[in-house]
Amino acid sequence: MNVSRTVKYEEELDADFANEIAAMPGGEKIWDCIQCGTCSAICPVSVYMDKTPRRIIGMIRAGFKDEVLSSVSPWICTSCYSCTVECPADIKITDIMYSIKRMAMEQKTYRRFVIPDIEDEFVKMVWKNGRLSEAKMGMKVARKSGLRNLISMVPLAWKLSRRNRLKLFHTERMANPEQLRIVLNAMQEHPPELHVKKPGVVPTHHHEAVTT
Amino acid sequence: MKSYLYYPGCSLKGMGGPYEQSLFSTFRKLDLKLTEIPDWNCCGATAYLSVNGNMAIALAARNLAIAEKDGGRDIVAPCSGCFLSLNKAKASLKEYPELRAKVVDALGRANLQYAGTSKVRHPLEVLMNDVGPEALKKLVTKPLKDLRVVPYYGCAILRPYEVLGDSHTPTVLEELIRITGATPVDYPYKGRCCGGMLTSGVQAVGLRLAEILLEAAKKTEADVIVTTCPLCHYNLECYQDHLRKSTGKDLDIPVMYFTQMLGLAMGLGEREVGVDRLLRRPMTVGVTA
Amino acid sequence: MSESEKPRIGVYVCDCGLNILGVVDVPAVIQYASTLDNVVVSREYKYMCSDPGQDIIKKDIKDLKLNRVIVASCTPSLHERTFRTTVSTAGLNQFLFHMVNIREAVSWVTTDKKKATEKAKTLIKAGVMRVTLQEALEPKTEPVIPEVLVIGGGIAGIHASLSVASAGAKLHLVEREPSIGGNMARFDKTFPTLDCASCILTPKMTTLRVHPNIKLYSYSEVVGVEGYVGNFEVTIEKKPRYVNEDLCIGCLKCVEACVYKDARFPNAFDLGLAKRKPIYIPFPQAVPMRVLIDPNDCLKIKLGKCKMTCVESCEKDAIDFDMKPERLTVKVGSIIVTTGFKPFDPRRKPQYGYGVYPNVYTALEAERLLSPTGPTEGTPLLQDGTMPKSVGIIHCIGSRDENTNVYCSKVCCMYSLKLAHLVKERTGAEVYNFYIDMRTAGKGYEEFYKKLLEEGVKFVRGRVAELTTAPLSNAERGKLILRVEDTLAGYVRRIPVDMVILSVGLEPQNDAQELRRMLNLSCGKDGFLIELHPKLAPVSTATDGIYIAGACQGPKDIPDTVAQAGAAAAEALALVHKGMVEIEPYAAVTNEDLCSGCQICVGLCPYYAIEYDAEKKVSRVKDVMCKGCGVCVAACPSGAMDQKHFRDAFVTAEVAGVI
Amino acid sequence: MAQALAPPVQAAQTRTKETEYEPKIVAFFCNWCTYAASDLAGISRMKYAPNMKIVRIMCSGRVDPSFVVEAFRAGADGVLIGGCNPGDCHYKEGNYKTMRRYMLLSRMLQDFGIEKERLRLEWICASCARELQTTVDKMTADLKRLGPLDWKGV
Repeated sequence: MNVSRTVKYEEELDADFANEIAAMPGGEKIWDCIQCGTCSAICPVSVYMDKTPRRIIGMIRAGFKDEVLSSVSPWICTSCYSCTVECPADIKITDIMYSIKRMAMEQKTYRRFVIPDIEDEFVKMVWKNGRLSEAKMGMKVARKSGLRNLISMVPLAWKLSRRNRLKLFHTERMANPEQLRIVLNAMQEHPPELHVKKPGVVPTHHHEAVTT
Repeated sequence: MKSYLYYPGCSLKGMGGPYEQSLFSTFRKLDLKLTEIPDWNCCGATAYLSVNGNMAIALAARNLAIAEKDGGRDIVAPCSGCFLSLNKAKASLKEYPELRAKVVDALGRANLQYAGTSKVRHPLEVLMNDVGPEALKKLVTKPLKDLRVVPYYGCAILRPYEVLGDSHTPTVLEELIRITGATPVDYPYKGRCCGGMLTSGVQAVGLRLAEILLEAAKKTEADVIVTTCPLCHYNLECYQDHLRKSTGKDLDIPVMYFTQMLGLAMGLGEREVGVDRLLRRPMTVGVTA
Repeated sequence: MSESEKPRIGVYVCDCGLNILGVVDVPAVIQYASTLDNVVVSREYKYMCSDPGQDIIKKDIKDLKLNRVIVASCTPSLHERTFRTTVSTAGLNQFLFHMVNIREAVSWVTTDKKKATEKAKTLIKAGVMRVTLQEALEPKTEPVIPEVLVIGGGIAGIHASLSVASAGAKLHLVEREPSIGGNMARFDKTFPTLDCASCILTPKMTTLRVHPNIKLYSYSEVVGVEGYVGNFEVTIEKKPRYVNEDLCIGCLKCVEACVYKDARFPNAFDLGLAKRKPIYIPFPQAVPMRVLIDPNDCLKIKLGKCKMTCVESCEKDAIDFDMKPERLTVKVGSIIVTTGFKPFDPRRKPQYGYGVYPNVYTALEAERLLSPTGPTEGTPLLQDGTMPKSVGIIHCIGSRDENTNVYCSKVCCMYSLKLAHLVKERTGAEVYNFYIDMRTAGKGYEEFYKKLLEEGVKFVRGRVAELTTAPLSNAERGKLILRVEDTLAGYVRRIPVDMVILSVGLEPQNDAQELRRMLNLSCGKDGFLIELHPKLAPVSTATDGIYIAGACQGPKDIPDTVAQAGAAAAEALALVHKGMVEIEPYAAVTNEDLCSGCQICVGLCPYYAIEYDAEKKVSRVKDVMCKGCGVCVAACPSGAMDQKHFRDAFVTAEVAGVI
Repeated sequence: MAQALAPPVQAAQTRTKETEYEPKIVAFFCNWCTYAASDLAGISRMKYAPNMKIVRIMCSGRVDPSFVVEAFRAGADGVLIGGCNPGDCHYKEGNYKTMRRYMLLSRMLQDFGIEKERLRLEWICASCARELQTTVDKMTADLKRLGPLDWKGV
């Protein structure tokens, strides 16, 4: 059988990771965490996360950068802000989840699955039309999440379009999206994330496989 | 006649059509004017924040800046998601001067100024505060007698800004339900997440959340769930068939917008408030025009 | 005398180990000081306050004929007294000394070493300029009234009172409730020894009752305090009991006889969990064992008509429906404040369903449920009268929380363990403790924790996020479900229980602020009273002659409370024993030649210490009554007023110096 | 945010060059509240601008307007008066008298062309170390903006 030894050596941790997160909006109080787990317990989806929010915060403070940036937890987060409201240390956990997602996107370290792709599509669409066309978006999502899913959605799509709630061939767009693009382009001149320092090199995983 | 700026957001132009329809008709009935913000853009939702924080804020801020041009009227944002994004942008620009400087500069390129003066409000709160329970009661001509209603707030109008008071114990929706003559049931999940984007992202998870909410709603033996947000409405209403197949449970229950409920109680016809566009018509709503 | 000669100043700069030296370039400062006018010598030493440090000063005063001394070290509130004694033992008047604060005001608050050094130099320069002008003064001495007032009759007040009284001093104890005993009287057992609270408290209470040196004012409140150390005048208001305390013998016949055949009004002592009649005693071991009537419940007092069976039943006819509040004043030399705490109100944390679900209790309520004299005679029962099969105890309610109180209430971990033990012992229920960190620092405390671990009480490290009644499994039906992350197992858990006990934190009393104002004390951000110095003067306050002990100073368990009460008693006794106090001679003085007799000062003085001499047409300060605030001095239009040790000239010299 | 903002304040301090103009602030602190607050700031190791130098008096009510005028004449760029919160005065009501005097004085000084930012009255309680820190840093920053006060007196 295969057993594997997992160990983290100090030099593999990124001591600055916590400061990077702390420098982003909402992360200011990350050092105040008392690891009480209220966030994980109130979170409606923590039970589906690979690492609970409390553990994410703990790992950030310890410098487990690559583990955190490759975790699916932030992508499962539905931004319901329960953790943020309940946190006794007043830590804006939802915002920290956003920060992690942005860093992961930027450094392409996120786990490849449908949600990041959706977010990406969403941004592209808004960039193009200034607004979102639910039908088109829905189609893209359904396609990404597999043929079976696509088919399973057909009856619903039909019902909704009959009630004129799903405009299959209509594109929701601004009169002149370039007005918006002027603003967005101006923003692009700035680094994508406020105050964030240059992200360090992503360290590699360290599992030693032992076969017995 | 009180008058507001109206920020529809993408959903009310699509899936949330009935919401917009009922919002318009009820506000007309209440003699409240809604002026759509000229050439508004997407609020950025949660997706944009996950990709580029600064741009997401700028995106929302552009709408606020256009609204400010109009001078002083409050913005009504019916979609809870938009309501949150716009308020979040306001808060962030207040809290982070550096970000504010960048955004103000960016907006400047499009000849827009941002001062952070405009107020972003949700119609539920507008109805209860600006019109007020008394005035609303007077206009209820067809009380929805013995209609049992699940009050479902969702997340975004409760958290994190707690505009409706303590997010654990909101009561305004129940109050509105009573005003319409209906009975609010005791519902443990009134502020719990509906699944948000997960119903399309990781459907297994998203549907489970919806299932929990629907099952609890069925237990209360209510006739209908009332929502305040197009995404909640979609997640709760549209996956009932899926859930029946996957769980074998009967979770069928009509879901409607609070504006539809109020409209009906004020004597508007089902078509005027778009009840006919729901997947399941709340049967005991005995009025048809 | 030597002071009148040309000033010869010695400047002594303290390194305070590295506290000052680490930031301020002390050698440079001495070098600079030596160049200042009238400075004869300037020295550095690592601990100026130590004996060798003080000896250096004494020696110089003698050898170099110093007639002025500057010590630049910590804040005057810490060591001004020390060094004043130093110089006076060397034969120099203590008011020819001045202290410059270069620690709290410089080295500890400045990052830039250069700037810190500059600031230190400037402050010393100013000090030298000031001390040059200072003049010899004699401190005022006043007799101390050999009596002590204790406010609050909880365990702290009881212990302090007994200590003071048994040392022979007369003591006045004021308690606002009808009985002394405070919260400790509500407990069944005390941690970690599990000895019965009333068994150790009641004897103290009765001893106090009969003690010849103690006058107990129960059901009374302090409504006014005037005066100063050694000489306070205190106004006490006795609330009407409607039963004459001196006549009543506590036979309780009246209670028996009351027209209300059964008890139907919530009993405050049992926190409303048990009922009483309109005429009642707060609890069986009450001291004084005297009945009282609640005017809001008594028919006679409320409606004016009642058979008054109580009156008939009383042989001593002690009942008096026309009783009114009385005020009386006592004169004491010092005051000990032991007003205790109030438990956090869990309604401020709605997610725990207190007040919504009947089987959710606060820890203090649980204490009553566990008390043999309590509503359930010591066995905690559910509302339906059955025994709980599972009980959840949630720690840190309202504590360690940015939304409520940020501080740790210190006692909750231990009392939660105690409650867990008792609940398991009495009901055999499965008991869960939900904690963030287990804090069991104290003699025998960790051992107690270990004992509970072995008893099979369950511990879950995690803060319960919500209490819900919505089941997701059959086992959860009809239960209170606690949702928590088991942070050790790394899993979110849902734990169904029958009863929940909320370990609420300790907060200042509602009227702590009024009390603070009345006594001229200060409170911290958390609202608890502040001691003069956290380490060196833990029971003293900024107001001389007023001492604090127990939970009014901060969350505290019984051992710490009793220890503090003893300390406060010792402080008070020291005053009594000394018989007199030295008062800073900072009084205002009138230069009668300059006084225009406008009497502006007379109106301004809050202590009526200035009298107008009609025939001489001048205002004169009554030295004894003047507290030395200097308000009149600043107001005097003709510059006739001045303040000893804070003369205009001294202050302006210092001002010129710091610029 | 206070917490998040604190570090930059320190940073600003360490960054200041020798050459930069350093305003002189004379502070009259009452012995019972504001001086106690400054002690607490010390004990809590809170860093603040070294420009403020404390002159300790028993009560803010002792602050004779002439002290303030004297300070400005002698070359102070700012004067800070610190007393107990209204109702908390150790001498019953000294601080109320200070307040009335301050209003008059501040108006008078403005007539002499001394900006109102240069004379501040603050109620800072014994436990208000954080407030003390922010007040001093804010005032120092304001005065740096205003530049030196060159006042020859009345």
